[in-house]
Amino acid sequence: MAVVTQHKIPKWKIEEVEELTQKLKEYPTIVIANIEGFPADKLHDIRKKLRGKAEIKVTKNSLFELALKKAGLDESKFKPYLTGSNAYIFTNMNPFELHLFLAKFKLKRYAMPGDKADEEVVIPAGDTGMPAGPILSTFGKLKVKTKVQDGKVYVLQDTVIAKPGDPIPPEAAPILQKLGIMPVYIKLSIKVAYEGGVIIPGEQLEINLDEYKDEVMKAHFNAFSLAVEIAYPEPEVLKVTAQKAARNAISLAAEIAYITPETVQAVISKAMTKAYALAGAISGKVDLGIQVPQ
Amino acid sequence: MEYIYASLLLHSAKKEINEDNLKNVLSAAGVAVDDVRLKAVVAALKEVNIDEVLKNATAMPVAVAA
Amino acid sequence: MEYIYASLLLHSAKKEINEDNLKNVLSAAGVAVDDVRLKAVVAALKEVNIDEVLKNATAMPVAVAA
Amino acid sequence: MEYIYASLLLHSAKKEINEDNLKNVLSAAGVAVDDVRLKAVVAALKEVNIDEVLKNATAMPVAVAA
Amino acid sequence: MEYIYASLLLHSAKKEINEDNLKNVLSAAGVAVDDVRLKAVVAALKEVNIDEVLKNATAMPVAVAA
Amino acid sequence: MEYIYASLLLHSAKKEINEDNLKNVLSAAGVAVDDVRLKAVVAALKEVNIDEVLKNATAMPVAVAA
Amino acid sequence: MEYIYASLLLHSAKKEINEDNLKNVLSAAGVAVDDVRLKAVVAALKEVNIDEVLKNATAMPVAVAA
Repeated sequence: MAVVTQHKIPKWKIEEVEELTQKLKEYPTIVIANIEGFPADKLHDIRKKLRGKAEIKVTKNSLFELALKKAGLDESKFKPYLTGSNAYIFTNMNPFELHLFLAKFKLKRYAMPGDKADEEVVIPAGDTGMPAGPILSTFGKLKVKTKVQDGKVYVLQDTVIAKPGDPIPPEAAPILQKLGIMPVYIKLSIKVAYEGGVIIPGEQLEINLDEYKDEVMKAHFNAFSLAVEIAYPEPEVLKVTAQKAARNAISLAAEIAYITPETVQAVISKAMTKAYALAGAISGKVDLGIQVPQ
Repeated sequence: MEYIYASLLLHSAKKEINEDNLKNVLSAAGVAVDDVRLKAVVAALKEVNIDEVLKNATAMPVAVAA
Repeated sequence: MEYIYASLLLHSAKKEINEDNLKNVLSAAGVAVDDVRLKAVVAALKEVNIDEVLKNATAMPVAVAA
Repeated sequence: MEYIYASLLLHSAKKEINEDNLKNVLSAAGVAVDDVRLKAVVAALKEVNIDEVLKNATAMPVAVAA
Repeated sequence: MEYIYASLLLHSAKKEINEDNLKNVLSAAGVAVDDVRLKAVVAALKEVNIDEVLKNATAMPVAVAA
Repeated sequence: MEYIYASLLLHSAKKEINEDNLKNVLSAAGVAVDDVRLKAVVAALKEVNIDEVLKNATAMPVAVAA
Repeated sequence: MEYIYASLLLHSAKKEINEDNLKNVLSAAGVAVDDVRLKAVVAALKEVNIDEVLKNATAMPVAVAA
C-alpha cells in the first residue's frame, strides 16, 4: 500500500501556486521578507497598512518557487533567498518606495530580556492597577518611587527607566507589559526585492532621505551659482548677479580710491586695512603708541 | 549628481519625476542609466518636497548678504 | 556680466533700464547685442529692486563684521 | 532654470555643453527649446570655468552654517 | 559710480579701458562726461590688475565660511 | 590712495579735512595736487562719519577671525 | 597711526620713506614730530617689503578663510 505515495498534490497547494502565479504576473514588484520570529499580529498590522498598495502572502518557499516557474520568471535569481520563513509582498510600487513606506510607520512590541530601548521608557505616575506584593521590590530596584493605595501599587512620579539605546532592565519587562508599554521597534526585514528583471538585495534598499535633500539643495545651489555667473535672465538670479556686479564695482573703486558716497566706506576701510597691516608688520620693533588689532 | 540634475530639470519643466522621464533625460545626456539607482532616486524624490528644499536653497545667498 | 554692468550704469545715471537705453550702452561698449537676451534681461530686472540690491552690496562688509 | 540644470547635467556627465547636446537633453525633458536662449546659454557658459564656479558654490552653504 | 560701471562693462566686454571708449559708453548712458575725472579713472585703472581685484571681490563670501 | 592716506593722516592728527589742509599734506609728500580730485575727496568725506567707518574697518578683520 | 598714514602716503606717491620726507608730511599735517619715533619707524620700515604687506592686507579676509 505504501506504493501509493505517488504524491497526489493536495488541492490547496495547487490553488495556492495558481494564486501566487497570478500575482507574479499581475505585480511588477516582488519583495521577499524574513518573518522568522516576527509576531503574527504585527504582520497583520502591516497587511492592514498595505491594503490597496500591496498584498502579502505567507507561503512555503517551494510553492513560491513553483509559481515562479509557472509565471515564467527566472527562479534561479530568487533561489538564494528561498530559505527559512518568508512573506512575499506583491506591489505596484517600486521596491524603494515600498521600503520607504514600510519604514514610515513604527511597529512596536513588548520588551524581552536583553532588549535595548528604541525610545525613552517611562513608568508614568498613577495607579498601576497591580496589587501590592513582591512587585514592590522590583519597583524599588528600578528606582521608581511608589506608595500603596487601596492595596494597589501607586507610582508617585513619571520615572524614566531607560533612555533610547539603553538596555531595558530585565526585571522591568513584566511591569511594562502590564502597563501596556511597548518600547521596542520591530520592522520587517527585507531580504530582496525584484522588479522588471532587476534583483535588489535588501541592504541596498536603505534610503537616507536627508542625503537626497542635501543633494537637491546642492544641485540647486550649483545651478543658481552658475546662473548668477552668466547673468541668466531671471529676477531671482539677476538680483544676486547685480549684487555681485555692484560688489565688484565697489572693490574696484576701493582699489583705485575712487570716492563717491557709495564707495567711501570701502575706500577708507581698504586704506585702514593696509595701514593696520603695515603697522602690524613693524609693531614689534616700534612703539607706535597704538593698539594694532592682530 | 547626474540623477539629481536630471530630476531638477524635470521638476523645473513641470514634468513628473518618474522612471521613464528620468531615464529619457539621462540617456539624452549620454549617461548610462543604472536601473537600481534610477528606482532609488524616483522613490526618494517622491518623499522629498522639492519646492520646499529649493525655497530654502535660494534663500541662502540672501541670508549670507543679510 | 555686460548686460548687468550696463544696467547698473544706467541705474546710477538715473536713466530707465529699457531695451533702447541698454542697447545703446552695450553697443557703445562694442558688445554685439542679442535682442532676445536684451528683452529677457530688461524684463527680469523690472522685477528687481535695484536700490535694495545696491544697499545690500554696500552694506556687506559691515554685515561680515557683525 | 531648465537650461542651467540641463547644462549641469551635461557637465557632470562629462559631456560637452554645446547646442546639440543641450537641445537633446531639454527636448528629452519635454522642454520646448528656444534657439536664441539656447545659443545665449551655450555662449555664456563657454566664458565660464564651471568647475571653479561650483567649487565656490559649495563653500557658501558652509558659510551660512558657520 | 557711473565711471566704474562703465569701466567694468568695457572690461567684461574685453575692450580696452581708455578715454575714448569710456567716454563713448558714458555718453551712450546719457552721462555728461567730466574730462578730468575720466583721465583720473583711466590712469588709476591702468595701475590695477582688474581681474585680480574682481577675484578677491568674489572671494569674499568664501571668507565668511571660516 | 594718496588722497585717502592724507585724509586719514589729517583725521588721526585731529585736523579738519578741508581743501587747504589736504593740499598741504599732499604737497609735502611731493604729490602734484589735482584740484578737481581734491574737491571731490573733501566733498565725499564730508558725507561720512570717518570714526564710524574706522570702527567698522577695524572691527572687520577681528570679526572674521572670530 | 599718523606715522603709518604718512608713510603710506609717501609710499603710494612713490617717494622714499626717510626721516626728512616723513617729517615734512607729518609737519604739514600739524603733527608735532617725535624724533625717536620717527627714526624708529623709518628704520623698521626699511626692513619691510611694504608692497608685499599691502598685498596681503587686501588678501586678508580670504586668508582668514583658509
